[in-house]
Amino acid sequence: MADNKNPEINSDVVRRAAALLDELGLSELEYGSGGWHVKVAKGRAPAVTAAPLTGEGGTAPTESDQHDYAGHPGVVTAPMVGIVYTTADPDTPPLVRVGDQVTEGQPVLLIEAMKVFNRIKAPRAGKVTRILVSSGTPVEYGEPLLIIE
Amino acid sequence: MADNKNPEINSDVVRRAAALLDELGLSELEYGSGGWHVKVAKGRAPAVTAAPLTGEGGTAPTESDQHDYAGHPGVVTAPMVGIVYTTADPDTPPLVRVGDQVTEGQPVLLIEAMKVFNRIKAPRAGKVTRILVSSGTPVEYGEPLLIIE
Amino acid sequence: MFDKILVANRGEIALRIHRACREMGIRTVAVHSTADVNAMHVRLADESICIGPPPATDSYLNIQAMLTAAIITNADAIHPGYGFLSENADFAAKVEEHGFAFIGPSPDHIRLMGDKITARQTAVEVGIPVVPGSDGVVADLDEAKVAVESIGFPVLIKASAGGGGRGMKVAQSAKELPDALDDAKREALAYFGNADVYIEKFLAHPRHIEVQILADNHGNVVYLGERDCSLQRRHQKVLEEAPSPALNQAERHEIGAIAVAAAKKIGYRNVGTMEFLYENGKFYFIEMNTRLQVEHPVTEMICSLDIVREMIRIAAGAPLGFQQKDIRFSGHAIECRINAENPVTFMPSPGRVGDYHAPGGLGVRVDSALYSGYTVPPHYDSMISKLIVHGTNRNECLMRLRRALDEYVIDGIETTIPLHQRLVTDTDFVNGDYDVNWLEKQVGDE
Amino acid sequence: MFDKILVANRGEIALRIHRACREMGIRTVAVHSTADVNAMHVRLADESICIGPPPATDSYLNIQAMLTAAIITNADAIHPGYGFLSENADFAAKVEEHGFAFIGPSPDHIRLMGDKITARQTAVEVGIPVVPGSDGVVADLDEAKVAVESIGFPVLIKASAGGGGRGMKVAQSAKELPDALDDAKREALAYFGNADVYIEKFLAHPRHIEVQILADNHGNVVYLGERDCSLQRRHQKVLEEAPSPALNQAERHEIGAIAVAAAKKIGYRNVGTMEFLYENGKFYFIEMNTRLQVEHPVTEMICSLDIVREMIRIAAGAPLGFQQKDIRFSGHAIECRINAENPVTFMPSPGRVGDYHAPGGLGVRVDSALYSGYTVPPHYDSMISKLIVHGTNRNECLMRLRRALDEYVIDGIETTIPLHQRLVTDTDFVNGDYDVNWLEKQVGDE
Repeated sequence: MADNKNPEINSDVVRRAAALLDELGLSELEYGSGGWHVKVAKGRAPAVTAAPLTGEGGTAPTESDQHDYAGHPGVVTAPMVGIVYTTADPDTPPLVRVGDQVTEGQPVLLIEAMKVFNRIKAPRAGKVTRILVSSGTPVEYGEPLLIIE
Repeated sequence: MADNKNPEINSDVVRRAAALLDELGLSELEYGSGGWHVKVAKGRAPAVTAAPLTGEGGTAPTESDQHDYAGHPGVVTAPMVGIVYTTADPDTPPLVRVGDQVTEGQPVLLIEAMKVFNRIKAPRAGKVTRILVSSGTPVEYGEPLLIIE
Repeated sequence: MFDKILVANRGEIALRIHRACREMGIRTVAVHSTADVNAMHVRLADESICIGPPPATDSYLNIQAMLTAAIITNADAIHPGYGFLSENADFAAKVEEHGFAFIGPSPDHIRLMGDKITARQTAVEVGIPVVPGSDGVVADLDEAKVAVESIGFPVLIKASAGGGGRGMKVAQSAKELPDALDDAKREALAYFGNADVYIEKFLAHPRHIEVQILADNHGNVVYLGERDCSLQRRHQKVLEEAPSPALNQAERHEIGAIAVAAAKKIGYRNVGTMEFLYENGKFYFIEMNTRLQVEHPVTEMICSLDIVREMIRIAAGAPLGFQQKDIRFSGHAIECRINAENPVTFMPSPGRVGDYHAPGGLGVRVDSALYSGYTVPPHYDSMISKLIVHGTNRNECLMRLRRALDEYVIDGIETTIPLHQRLVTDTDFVNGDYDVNWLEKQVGDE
Repeated sequence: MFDKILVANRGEIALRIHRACREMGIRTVAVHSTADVNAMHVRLADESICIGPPPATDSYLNIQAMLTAAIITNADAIHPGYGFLSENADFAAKVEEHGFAFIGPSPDHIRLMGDKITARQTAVEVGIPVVPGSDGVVADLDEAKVAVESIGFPVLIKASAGGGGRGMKVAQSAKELPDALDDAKREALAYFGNADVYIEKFLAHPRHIEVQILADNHGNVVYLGERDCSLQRRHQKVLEEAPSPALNQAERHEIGAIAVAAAKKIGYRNVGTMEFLYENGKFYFIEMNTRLQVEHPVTEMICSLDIVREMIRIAAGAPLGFQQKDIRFSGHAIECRINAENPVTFMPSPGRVGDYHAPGGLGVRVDSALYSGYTVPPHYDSMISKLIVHGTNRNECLMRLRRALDEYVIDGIETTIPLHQRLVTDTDFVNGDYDVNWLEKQVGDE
């Protein structure tokens, strides 16, 4: 067994971990390297452990930007699954561009679901700082579409 | 299997880990090497991990005293499975009693396995402070028999 | 054959369908609500689409989202599983309108059997036995006597306007008929403002027996034996077995032949289950389920058939690869539905699963989307696992089931495993001596 | 029937035997070394006894400790499993001398078949085909020609004093015979100081086919079909299937009948496996295993029999509950031996198992004593799980095996799951086109 020989406890690491526990009010902290792994727990709330499942699963068509902007305070997410469009019809300019100021309720995107085009309206006034989707691509429910700050 | 040095407990490591637990008020500490891994916990009952199984299993005939004395520095454990006897034959007095001083090599118990009576000798000189088994009862390999201090 | 199937469901049945697809070389699309983003059916699928928030009405029951997901993933076919949209005729129709294959019966058949009254009418027309009753309202004792002559005692006198067990009286014999009729009329008037009553055969101790049929698009129909689903609590099946300990070979073939003939008459296709009450050697049709059943695995175990695979083959237009004479029933199978519930109070117990260890070995099958660290969401059905055990006979099956239940570890949440552990050692159950009322008496619901 | 059985083994087979006992209502005693105190077979047993330190010689091979454990726990019978003491005739004899039933063949049969020379002699006497060879040493070309006449080409000329592949020459035809003979004699003299050579049939591409038999104490013997165990690495079986893709029905019945007749002639009892090399439609006896085999589950899957249960019944004196005509072979089964080893270098990988999730669903069986958090000890065999899959035909079985392998999660240690994933998509394997040399070529051992 690989770890039978473990000769040294690195008390610095433990001290730092303990300090972190106190500082952060955690009850558990796990850390790793080599196929890295981190685990923290607080109170009686259980930790989210590593996903025990392999497989090719979970590949949504447009997953790329999701993790970066899902928690952004200015994010506008898709209220339904469908095809997103940035223009009202193919020959017109985009409804909004990065840098545009929008007012609350102003249509910013369209999502087509079952031949029905649904207007996505700005939930607040502000400046469009990022558009996270390309016209004509599928989006899932809850997928970040654009950022209004 | 070739290399199976019965892994000795490195008490230095354990002592230092225990000291760290006390010092830092932790309840759990895990440590590893080879894709190293450290885990500390506090504020919870020490978790017995890795016991996901129910069933009536694991009930050894005489398990009761095992946990209390298995780690005692003066413990003498059974070198084989069998029936333990405290007397050389039914009519004679016990080989040793609590309070007796014994010399290294002095027979202190007998274990019968397959009609053969095996003398259990004191591994060191000292005073018998506890006898953990009753005459005529079965013992497992490694089961604590008595304490010589 | 299809290249890609969208599985319009969640939980163990989504995983079950995924497995069948994977074994046929068909790619899968999982749909999921935001509550199920870490679910097993999502993790294992080739593609996944989030279709809405946790409430089922906005996700798993959202027809538009479901179809949109099929469109944007380019699926060929949709398998609805059970529950959710599986018996929604409009959904099935829309699936077909949009050019997808619906892996199930035609929308017309779903509609026909979805309505209790037309289902019963259809049953009568195609020769399926139903609970005998009077032709409508019985005005007085003379009419009641005439009706009872063909029905036979005991009978149940029910308020035409009734419901909820009120205005119902049992007459065990001709002697009791006059009083029962009067009492029923009086109660009917008192409760519902209408004294009209009708008479039905009273089944005091029926078993729930259902017949599984399989029909292709070419007129071939077979039955795959019966399942005994009499162990129920509040009309929810708890444990199912096949074959039924109550039927003999002749009854099995009789009801199977009736089910097959009926399915042929109405031009039924894909899977279907005809549910019957069974008492004193007679079958009485209750309803037909036009979908895959939760308890289909017990049939698979005794027939050595993959029912989901057959559904997919049929939906792709393939003829059945076997005839009735090729179906062989072998041994005995029992399924325990394991719910995330307190095993005594039946209070739901969603939450995070700690240690998880499924039983293994000979004759043991687990259909479950659980894994260690998975969180059972509070939004959906509490059934989290099906433990299915097969043995060469009922006794062997029961012994195996006991040891498998003892091996099963699901920590962190409460489950109904202890209920099943009690059931499989209960003398009545071991003797096969139970009916649809038995379990509720056992668990003290009555 | 026995009340209590001591399982003289560890790991998955101890668990396997425990399960059979539990399903028969028999209590179990687990024995274990100090390294196995947390093992599944210990946790699930009714009683457990620690019999020694980790080295097998001091624990699982310690006859005195094993018998003492049986005495102090009051067991009725001892099941030896495979490996360890299972083919130790002295152990079997001592078990019986001490008044326990030995769940396996008689000590005499174990001894008879344990010696390769007496096993071959016995095989010849009872009509089992062996590799044909010359009657001892061939002195010159004339004698060689005579011998070859009955053996048939190709032949292998081997040094009488030889070993390790040295002094062995192949002659494909009569033309090659003189040179091969000379070369072999020269090498034999050079390597072993003795020019004596003999001639045997040369098998270039044999398959390993073995026949499972079951014999009670009343003269009844049946065969349970064959297993194809040709996928081997360093003489260790890696994957087994039943039936063999290489045999036809006539060959199956022929070799089965030979095995049964032989077992009857020698008065064999309980389980046994006759191993053969098979090439060009002919069988050549290698050896007989007088114990339960690792790969017994593939036979169980196609015969719907519990072989361990049958062993226990036979040992308790019960007659077989069926005859040869009652044995029906149904579908196809494959077993993957999953080892705690690097799947490329085959370096052992003991250690702590992190996440563990076994595959489930229809037709999937897992025989494993693993669980999440278990530490695979470095002291014993590296096989940690057997994944057994059944399908109605070989193709269905292969597809199911693929999806089951994809579902199997064993984290924290290296396993041979990736090796099996490669195997089940390999064209040769899919076509059933492999022999005993195939796998070693594939993994680059040659």
